[in-house]
Amino acid sequence: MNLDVNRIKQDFPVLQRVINGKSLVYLDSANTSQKPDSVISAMGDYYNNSNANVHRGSYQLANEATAILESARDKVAGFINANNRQEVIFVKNATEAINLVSNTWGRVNLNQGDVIVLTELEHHANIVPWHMLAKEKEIEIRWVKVGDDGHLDLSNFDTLIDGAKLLSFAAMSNVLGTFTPVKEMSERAHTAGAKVLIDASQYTPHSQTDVQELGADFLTFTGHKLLGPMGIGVLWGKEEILDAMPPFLGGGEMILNVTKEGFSTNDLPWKFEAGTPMVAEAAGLGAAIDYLNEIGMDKVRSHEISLMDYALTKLQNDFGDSITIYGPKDATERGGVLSFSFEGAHPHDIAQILDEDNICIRAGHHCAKPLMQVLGVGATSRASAYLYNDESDIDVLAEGLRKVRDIFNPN
Amino acid sequence: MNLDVNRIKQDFPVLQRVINGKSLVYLDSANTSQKPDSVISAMGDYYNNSNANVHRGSYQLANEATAILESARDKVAGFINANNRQEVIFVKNATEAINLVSNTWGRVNLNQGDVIVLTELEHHANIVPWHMLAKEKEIEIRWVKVGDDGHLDLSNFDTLIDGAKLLSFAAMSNVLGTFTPVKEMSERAHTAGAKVLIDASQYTPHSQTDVQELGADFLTFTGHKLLGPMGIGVLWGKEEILDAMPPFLGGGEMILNVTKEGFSTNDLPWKFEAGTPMVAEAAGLGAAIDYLNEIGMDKVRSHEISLMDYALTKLQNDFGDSITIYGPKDATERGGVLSFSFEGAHPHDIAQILDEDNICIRAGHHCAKPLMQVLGVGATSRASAYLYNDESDIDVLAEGLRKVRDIFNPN
Amino acid sequence: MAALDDLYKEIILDHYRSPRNQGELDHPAHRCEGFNPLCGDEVIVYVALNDGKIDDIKIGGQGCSISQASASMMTEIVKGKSIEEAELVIHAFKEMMDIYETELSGNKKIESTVSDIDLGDLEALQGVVKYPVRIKCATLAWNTLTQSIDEVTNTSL
Amino acid sequence: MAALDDLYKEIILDHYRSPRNQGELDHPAHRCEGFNPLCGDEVIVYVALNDGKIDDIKIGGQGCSISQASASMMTEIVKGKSIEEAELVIHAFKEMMDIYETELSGNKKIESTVSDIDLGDLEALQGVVKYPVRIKCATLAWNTLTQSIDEVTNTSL
Ligand SMILES: Cc1ncc(COP(=O)(O)O)c(C=O)c1O
Ligand SMILES: Cc1ncc(COP(=O)(O)O)c(C=O)c1O
Repeated sequence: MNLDVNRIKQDFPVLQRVINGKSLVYLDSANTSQKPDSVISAMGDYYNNSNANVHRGSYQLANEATAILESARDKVAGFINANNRQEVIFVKNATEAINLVSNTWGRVNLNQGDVIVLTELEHHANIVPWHMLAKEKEIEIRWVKVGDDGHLDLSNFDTLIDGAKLLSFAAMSNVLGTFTPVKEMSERAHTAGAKVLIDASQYTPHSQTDVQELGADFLTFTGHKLLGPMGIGVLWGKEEILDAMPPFLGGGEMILNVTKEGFSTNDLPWKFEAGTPMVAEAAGLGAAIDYLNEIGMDKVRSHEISLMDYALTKLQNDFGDSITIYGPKDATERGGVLSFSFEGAHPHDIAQILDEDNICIRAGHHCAKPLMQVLGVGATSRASAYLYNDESDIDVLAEGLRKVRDIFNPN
Repeated sequence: MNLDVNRIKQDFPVLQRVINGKSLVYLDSANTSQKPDSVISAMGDYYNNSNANVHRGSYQLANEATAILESARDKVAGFINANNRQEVIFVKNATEAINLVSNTWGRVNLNQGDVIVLTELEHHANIVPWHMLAKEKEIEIRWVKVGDDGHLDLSNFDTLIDGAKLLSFAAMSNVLGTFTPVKEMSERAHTAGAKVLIDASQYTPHSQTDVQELGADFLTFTGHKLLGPMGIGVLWGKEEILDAMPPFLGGGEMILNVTKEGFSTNDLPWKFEAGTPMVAEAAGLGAAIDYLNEIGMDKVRSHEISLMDYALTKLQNDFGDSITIYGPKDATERGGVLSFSFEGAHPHDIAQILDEDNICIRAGHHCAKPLMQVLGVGATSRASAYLYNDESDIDVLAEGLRKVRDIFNPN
Repeated sequence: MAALDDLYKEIILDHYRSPRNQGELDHPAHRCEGFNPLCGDEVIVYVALNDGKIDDIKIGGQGCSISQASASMMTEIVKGKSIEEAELVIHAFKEMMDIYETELSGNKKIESTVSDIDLGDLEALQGVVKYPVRIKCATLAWNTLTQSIDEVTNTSL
Repeated sequence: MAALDDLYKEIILDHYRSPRNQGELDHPAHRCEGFNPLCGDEVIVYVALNDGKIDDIKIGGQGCSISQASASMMTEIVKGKSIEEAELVIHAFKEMMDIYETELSGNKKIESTVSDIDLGDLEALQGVVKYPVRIKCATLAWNTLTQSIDEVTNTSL
């Protein structure tokens, strides 16, 4: 039932890396995940054997490249249980996916005085595009608050969502680890007549994702946090909504006809994929999904729960009041992300000292400055785990934190 | 002085591929180029050793990843002779680069009744974004005509450019191969008070590119035609113009500060690079530039001239009036792109028959439908060569065309 | 060249060189355009419907041998047929083609109820199935005819 | 831990734990904010200028030990200095730091004309140079002070 983490670690070349005699303890997967061999070679294989431009050629390489791209789309559609493959749009990252929606659906459907609802735990990728639109269109942004327990405070949600055109929020916080009540919020938003965008950038790597079950209108995520390559992200949207949207970027692939007078758009999904797509990255993302499916997302999730359980207990036991861990205290309510403050030491210093032992964590605002303000800090330290981490990694982390204490609080 | 093409071919793994007992004759580089080993392994090495998110971490992997990304930027800046590295923006492809300009500079600077000038030989990537803007802003698009000789007809250029705000055009046609008089047109446009965008997607792979010499305000190109990976493109712009532009996509990396009330933008180049960038692709593009620099762009160009010279002569000799070759007849006036019609056989059929012998050419409108209308055809066949092609490839192509004739004109 | 011979059968080349029912029909015949964005093929289907019957049909546009021959053969087989009969033929032809299109475009495969329809000359196009990208060429005119019929029957309702 | 000891010298930790000149200055003192978008460090520099002299200076905001200690030491060394003297110090400090910043950000290296200035306690920050990403921490307050001086001298012109 449990993951064989030792075997899994072998699949990840970078985890074999030794720096200054110390092996790598990678605890920054919420930032970007490492890639298994199968993902790296899927990309290499593509360039070594089948590289060609897609949808355009009538020779074998071009057909192979097209099949590689489109079969990756099928894998993504299956992975998130999309109704059909046309609903899966490849973009360069989750950030582009959200900007695509704000620039097309948003520009057409939101007008002066309209309301959209975000939450205080959003990543900048799900804030800044709406700020830009808000400024252009003079729309109002309302914010769902984050409570002291690290959960969204839904007590006034019906008031917030009342009259709103869109609810856009993260299914899992990249700082607190909190899983938000996606299904409930989607339903209540729909009842109020709002559309729903789910930023699943942190969610897809950690949990079985079912767009139909979650009840969203749009869902976005990014390949590089999901064992896949950088340079590829996904926008999923309901077919009838995508169909009604104007195009985003204009150029090759997304057209049916172009004259000097105008153009007409291609069918979904290509309507939103202007220019030469990232075929190698799609191959890599497809291989990442294969890898995760092979293991099973349920196992990834249960491994994570037990690992987070261990980490929460261990760090509290070892450091007591010196450590403040943010977010829900129950491992079942959170993904593999653990943000904390450590008395007397700034996150940047902590990360630097840990780096001396080849322990990789992230220090900073995690692209969630509004949330930092809520937490009343400028930055936090964040250790984030994935299927290739085990309890020994947490032990090394605790070891490293003792060194931090020795430097900053040596009494 | 000449290129050692046999040795170069060895550097490209895909060129070793044999299908149905026949080796690959790749003549579709204007569509996408093949990648040398060094490019493919630069990407693999990145994932095997240094993968991490950039600009965010304080551990060694993150520093390495940042250095890889930023040193690729330095290489690009050097390759196009940019004044400084801040002027080099990484995007996903040339299409995004042009859309970035139309969405930011265009939206701010173009208003109802304003005029922009394009040419009839543009790729859809340099047409559709302007159609979209023209519709939104009610601006006028004027077209520089293409003459019978495959060159731009500049006889009425001063009238066209008079009062225009922007001239946007390709430095080399992806259909005709024509090099356009970039420097002259830029100067005349500047004199008329227009800004100049150069779509150098086809130009950078074939010719030494010097943004200062060319005199543009913006220049765009795409990695995958330049021996680099898919999923990365470049927008270069003059610093003071980029500085004055509003941001394009909103999210991480491109901000200095975000609050619930608004945001402020980061410095160049990051202001225009929202979200996690494509680090592996940047590594690959950097390696591609190294490879080309090692060989020397002047040699690439002179090899191409002699190869095109050979091809033009050979095809005319072998097929006489049955073949119509588009574009300038003088190899020094064109890049390695050869579009043609072949009597009685449709391009798609030609490509299919050539594929049987593992010869890869492209058939279609080449994302240049307005140009197809000018040429009076629905599609052309296009063979395009690069530094790994030699005369034997042209001979095999001619051989293949004889088979086409046997099927379609067997008398 | 065995596969190529299978693709470029003499009858296909004949229809390509001498397309049947080429040209235009005047109003009130229905006009419908189809594009293949991949290769630039373009077809214009004109249909004159009368009492639910395809009285006349003409084809304009340009394209490769497969798309032109397929369009030409299509006009021959549907001309004079009732809409219902024509739809059965369309259905049967797509079934012959759809095997691969399913894979590439994810469309649900049409249910197989029409396998007994005689496609005549059109059987020559079976060789196309081995060339997945060409299926779009072979079906372009057919999809445009379908769209045309849809448009006419919807407006006349 | 040798490199770490070099980074976290006692004097740096001392300035971090007990920052000098912390707080705010009221109008008409000049207020200027600086951000390090990487790690979220934030510094607010208040300067009271009089007759071209830095009469008083205070620091607000929050950040890591390096940015806080650097800001604290900066206030000590520039307080009471003329703008010209302060600029020389800024120059000298950046020169000590800039070796790596050049590589990462492509800025032209400042010309070396100030190497004879005594930086005192600030020399303790030399260890930062081995940690390229931390250079931005060390220079944050300094860049903000530069900006502040620019803003004041430009508006008073
Ligand atoms: C002249 C020209 N411009 C723009 C492009 C678009 O490049 P990409 O598809 O990589 O965005 C191409 C190639 O397809 C081209 O040939
Ligand atoms: C919750 C959340 N949303 C969006 C993003 C943006 O992803 P990307 O940078 O790949 O666009 C991230 C990761 O950085 C994230 O954690």
